[in-house]
Amino acid sequence: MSVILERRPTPSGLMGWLAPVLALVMTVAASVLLFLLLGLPAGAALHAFFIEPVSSRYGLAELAVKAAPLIMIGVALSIGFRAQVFNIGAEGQLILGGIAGGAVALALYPVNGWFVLPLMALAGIAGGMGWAAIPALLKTRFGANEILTSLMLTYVAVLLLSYMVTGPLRDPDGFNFPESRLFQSSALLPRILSGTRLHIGFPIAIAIALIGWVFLSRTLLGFALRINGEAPRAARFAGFNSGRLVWVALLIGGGVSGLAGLFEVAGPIGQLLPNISPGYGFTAIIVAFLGRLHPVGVVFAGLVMALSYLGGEAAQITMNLPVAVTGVFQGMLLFFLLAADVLINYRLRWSGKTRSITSSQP
Amino acid sequence: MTAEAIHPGIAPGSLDQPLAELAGISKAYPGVLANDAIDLVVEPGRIHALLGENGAGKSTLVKILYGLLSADSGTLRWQGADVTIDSPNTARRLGIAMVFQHFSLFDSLTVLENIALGMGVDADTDLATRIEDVSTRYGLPLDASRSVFELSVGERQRIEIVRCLLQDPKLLVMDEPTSVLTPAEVEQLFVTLRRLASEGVAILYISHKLEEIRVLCDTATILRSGRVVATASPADESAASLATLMMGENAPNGSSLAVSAPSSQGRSSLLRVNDLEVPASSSDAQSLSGITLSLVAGTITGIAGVAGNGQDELLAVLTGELTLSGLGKIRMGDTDVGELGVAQRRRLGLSAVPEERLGHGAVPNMSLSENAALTGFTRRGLARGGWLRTGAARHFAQEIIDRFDVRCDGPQSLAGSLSGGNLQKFVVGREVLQAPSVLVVSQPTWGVDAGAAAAIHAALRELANTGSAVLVISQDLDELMQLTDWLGALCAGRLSRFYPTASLDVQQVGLLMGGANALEGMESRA
Amino acid sequence: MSDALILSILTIVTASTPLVFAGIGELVVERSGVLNLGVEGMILVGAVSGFALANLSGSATIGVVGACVAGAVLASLFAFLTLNLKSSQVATGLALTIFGAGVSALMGQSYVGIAVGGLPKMNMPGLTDLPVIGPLLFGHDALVYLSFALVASVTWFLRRSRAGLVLRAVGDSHDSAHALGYRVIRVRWGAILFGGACSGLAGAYLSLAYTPMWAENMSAGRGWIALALVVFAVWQPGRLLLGAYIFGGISILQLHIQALGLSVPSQLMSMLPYVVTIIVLVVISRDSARIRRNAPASIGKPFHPTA
Amino acid sequence: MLSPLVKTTRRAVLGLASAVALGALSSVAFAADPVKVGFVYVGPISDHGWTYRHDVGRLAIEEAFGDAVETTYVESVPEGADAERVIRNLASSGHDLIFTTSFGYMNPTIKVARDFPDVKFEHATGYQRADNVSTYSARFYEGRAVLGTMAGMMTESNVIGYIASFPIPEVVRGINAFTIAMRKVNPDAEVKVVWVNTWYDPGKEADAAKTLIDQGADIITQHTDSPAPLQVAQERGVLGFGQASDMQSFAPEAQLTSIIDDWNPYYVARVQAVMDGSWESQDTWTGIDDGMVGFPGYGPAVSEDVQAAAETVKESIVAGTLHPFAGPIVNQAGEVVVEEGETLDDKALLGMNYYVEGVQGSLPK
Repeated sequence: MSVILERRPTPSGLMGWLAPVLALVMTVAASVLLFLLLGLPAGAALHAFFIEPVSSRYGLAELAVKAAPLIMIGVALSIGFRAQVFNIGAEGQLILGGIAGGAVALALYPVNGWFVLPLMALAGIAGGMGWAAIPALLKTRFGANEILTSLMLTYVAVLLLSYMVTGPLRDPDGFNFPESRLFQSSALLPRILSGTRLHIGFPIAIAIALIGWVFLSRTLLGFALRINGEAPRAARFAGFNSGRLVWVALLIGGGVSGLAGLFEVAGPIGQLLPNISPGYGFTAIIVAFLGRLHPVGVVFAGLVMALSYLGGEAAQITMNLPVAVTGVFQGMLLFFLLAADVLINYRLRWSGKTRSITSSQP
Repeated sequence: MTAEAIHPGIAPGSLDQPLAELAGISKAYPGVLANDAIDLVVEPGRIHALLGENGAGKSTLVKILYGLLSADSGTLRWQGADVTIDSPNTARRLGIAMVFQHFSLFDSLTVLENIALGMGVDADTDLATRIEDVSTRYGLPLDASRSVFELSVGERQRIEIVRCLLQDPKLLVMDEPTSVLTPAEVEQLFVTLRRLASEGVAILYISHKLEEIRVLCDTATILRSGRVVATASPADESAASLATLMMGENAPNGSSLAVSAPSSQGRSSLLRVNDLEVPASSSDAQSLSGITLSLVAGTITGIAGVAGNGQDELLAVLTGELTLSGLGKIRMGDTDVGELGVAQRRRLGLSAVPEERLGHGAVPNMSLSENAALTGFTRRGLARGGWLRTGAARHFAQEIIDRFDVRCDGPQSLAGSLSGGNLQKFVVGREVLQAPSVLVVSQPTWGVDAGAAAAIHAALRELANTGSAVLVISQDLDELMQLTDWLGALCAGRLSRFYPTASLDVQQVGLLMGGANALEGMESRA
Repeated sequence: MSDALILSILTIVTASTPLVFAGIGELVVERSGVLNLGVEGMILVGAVSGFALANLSGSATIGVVGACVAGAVLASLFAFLTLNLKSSQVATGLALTIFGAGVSALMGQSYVGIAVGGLPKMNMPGLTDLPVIGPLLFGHDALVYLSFALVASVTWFLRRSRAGLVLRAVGDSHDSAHALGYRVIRVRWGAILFGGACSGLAGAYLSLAYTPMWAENMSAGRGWIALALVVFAVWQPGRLLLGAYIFGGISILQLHIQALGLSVPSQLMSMLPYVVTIIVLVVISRDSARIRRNAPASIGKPFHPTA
Repeated sequence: MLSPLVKTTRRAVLGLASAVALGALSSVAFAADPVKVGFVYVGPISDHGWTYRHDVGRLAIEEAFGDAVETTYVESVPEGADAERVIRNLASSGHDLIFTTSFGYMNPTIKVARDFPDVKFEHATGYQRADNVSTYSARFYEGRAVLGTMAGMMTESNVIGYIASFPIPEVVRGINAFTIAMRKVNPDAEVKVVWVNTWYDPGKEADAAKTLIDQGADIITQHTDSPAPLQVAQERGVLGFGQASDMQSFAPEAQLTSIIDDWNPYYVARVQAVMDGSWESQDTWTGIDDGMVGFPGYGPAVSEDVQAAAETVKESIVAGTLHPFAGPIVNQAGEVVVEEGETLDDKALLGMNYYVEGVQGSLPK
């Protein structure tokens, strides 16, 4: 007897919901094993990972703060991935958004006014788009693979930010330390929950997810992007210019990533630092796929991912778990979540036969 | 076949013994019984037709025979011994070779490498020599060092056939092999197949082209809905009687196919192409030169030719997938459309049905509603102000389904889940219902069962009757002779002159397909 | 040729070798139609395993072999998830990177701050002492020669061997390969394990030859560069070698320029390897026929056998 | 978090040695109730560099107080948005004293401290304080002066290679202190600087060391964390200095000496102060005298007269008779920036952004 996978004629809607639950159960089971192996109290560790971070108003707000950039970028990248445009340089675009938006705040300093933040947001979007425009241009004009160009440009962006904060954008009163001055008050994102750091970035991220959903399912351009991803020739046949779609996909990814970068510097950070993102642009790639490239799925995936980071911190604080254990745990959680999705398209069948060719309709 | 059926006293491998005996083969998929207790006996030295509509179970049966699928029940005997064919490798070892309708080729690899892969041997000079031998012996010229993506469809099929022949098969399975060949090539193939049969090879020939089967095959097994409905000797049957066996009561009556062509006298030309030159866009594309063409309202114009002679490029340049830089080459009425894109041309009334349904004319992983919107967003107003009108798209899809009898579970079905014929009806219906003034159709019935083909032909004729101009690019001469009013041919990127179809015979069309620009002593137009 | 120049070339060799190892493994994986973004994680696990085993056994050879095995073990996780359970290759690869970083840190906790001897350099009496070519050709550690041998073998394997042909076929069209009876899943399993072993080698090179030590996250992004280099190389082993040496060479060159005292912000100098890689890619991307012949067409697409 | 990028920042500098804030009354710890001490680390403990040394300090606290303390740490906390949450979580989970051990935690520490007046904060290398926030750092440049003296005496090629992380004042200050001391004993010697733009990448640091040796350096020193440059020095038969820890095991012959970050006495003292109720906000910037900058023994290559000279420098610094930045100091353009008899004040040291004479190349502004 062996277990074989049999392809379902149509994807199972039920499993779409059940699979993550199953994955969670399996993660818990496997991590109990892991923690026992490491000689740690499993119950307390799981409590630290999953419950503690969200057991207070403050914790929930932090979850939203952490999830906001992941959701925003995850949605934007999903749109690109659906069009088969593999922008993996969102981190670089985020950084450029931070630099451009932050530079506007610093250029206007100490001017306060309602217009400061909108200008910064526009600059952030433009910065991210500008950075994404390079791979777009190189792909459409020269056929250069965007995976390589967008990744390499991320390294360039990191160094550019380092240059900016040690050079042109350095705080003039900051003893030449590598950071900008603190932004003026009107250059900071409004907080929406007193006593927490929850800023308008989170509702905007949710709004972006909804807009992304509507965009993909209801607009002609979103339709064109999906067709381009599924069948590029069909997209040309329908009359959509594939070069233009590459531009659109990259500019959406870049613009939203840039805005997310601006939200980081104008939100929880409040100034430019050499390190404005702990890798949101890369983590968002996982978030996008974990959310099955669907904007609504991305919201859940972003929250789960954010929770796993907060849980890792909580586990360190309450149990003195090394951060390495967090990485192992996180990897396991992701593996189970990704693996469980197989049940959407396949069903498990016990088979007495030795052969296990899976098959579907001829 | 059961054990009792073994003839005592006959040693395995004896000439009088059947080569392969399939008995009680059944295969079920969720919701479908694809093969229902099928018995089939194939004898050496005979050409055996397997006849049936798409979905009748032919493909499933031969895939079981070739080891790609396992049967749920039933037995298989090979030269008198029970065998289990669990993989194509086993099948090949037994001496079964197969030419698929959808080629199993690797675009980026060379002909030599492709053949080596199909045979499980090294891609060395020895093999190259053998390829050359076989291809000259059977008249199938091939350059072994070229990459597949550079080759025409016809050449690609040759790879598949040569690959099979190199294995000295005892049984050769061929799935719809002639649809990509010229009449002369078909003749050559038949000569090859008969020769193979005379050498003792059994040939299992899958087709729905009744005329071919009558000419070629010794025996025919006819499948319908997964069951064997008859075994016949094709030479003794008429095409009509075979059709009836194949389709049951659904068989179309022949009259709808024979619509008389209206005269084009005094009608306006809706699309004119004037001395068009298109350089090849890449090394695997065909250049077009001196293309001159006029599509007249109310008529169906046909372009014959073997795939790879510029059909794809011609379709692309007519639809606007390939735009021109420069004016004066393509006009619709008074409008020069050479520089316009697909959507703009469609708005002006130029629609098209490309050759490849999956991935070009339709998106397999999208619903029929979305596929309806794929081209319908312009002329049917399924998009307004950048928004997709999903409700309207669903209605349009439903309309297509109703009007063209597309068998599916409704507008939400994925295009990829439809059978070839049904999807083609959907794609053609989608374009026809947009009432284009000019419709360009490439290979309208390739891989489509006879019932669907008849429906598609009728729809095209009906469209022409309403005053539209239809251009049919096809490799199927029967279809072109039956359907079109005017006929020309495309060869190596050059277009011949056009002749009234009624005045041509198959040999004359063959000449045009072979590169003749004009036929002597006949009335023609560009 | 001055001694300093010879030594600089040796520095470039050391900087490029881990990229060659990780890159050649990923190249084979991608040629089979699979995109494994977990290279960084596999390098790290290889590095710590190699270091730990060399430390425990006192034999660098055991360390190197152990690193290969460890890389392959981690890769098998990826293979099982993506091939057997059809999970997304991109996401699974990224998760593997997170997982690998965590596992390596956990494994390496007791090896921080410990020194090992490292891999000895070749010393062929008579040859290594030759002027100029002696140190250039005969003065490296064994893994450097292995990296060249590996590139040559993979070139031969892909171009000339039957198994290599099957691998390329699977990467070009898994459906066709399946239709011809090739075991797509099995071929890809093999390729992924090989890729994991190569990443493990790259890790062993880091922790035993490049800088003989273990420290958390010591690969410092080299797995990602290796991934980019595979694209850069248009999936050809020879070009991968070239790309790795261009990247390594520019990285060292910019350090030399800095040491000479050029007055350019150091961040801009550090950008050079990335920028040059992009520029060279743009130049070579114009040859679309080459890309067509070598790019694995089915890369990243899940294989659902439909017999 | 997933990132193929090398962390670009990490700590930075010290604190201003003036302006002591008014001490707040500290809470008195009850004997039965252990004092909870939290640490926020920028890297993993196993970086064998900066973070590792702080964790050694944490273990010293446990060692010193046993059951009377409870320590907690959070590793690899990115500077940026995450730092504030971690610090806040520590503050709200009953910690009495929290060490935030990187420069980039300055603003988050100040923000959180405002909301937790009863919790004491200690921020390393920053310059902002509050009633419940102290700053502390080590005068590493004093150590650099010792190394510079040794290098100046021992170099034969008169080229010293300096591997630098990021162009920030702390690193520039180290380069200058080293160079000034070196030129005092050997006016012909010069320093070549290579910036690797990372605190930690063993491979890149090794490459930089090799590059510098290829360009004639016979002594290597570094302001990055890994022992890789010293390993290279050992292999190439040149000399070098360790960083943060004693790295002798990586380079038994090559290591001349090392600068050791020794936070143990300070950490123990501050915990003691909390227990005593004597904790006050203050700025600590001490060096060799308080032992915050320590040295292991000398390597085998160091001759007795070099040892003697190094010891003299140490003693003079401790005695206050020698300041590494005492005039005359000449910048690269040959202009005197500090006159004879004057000494750079802490504020000028804090923001140093120029090279002194003897450093090759120029520091881009």
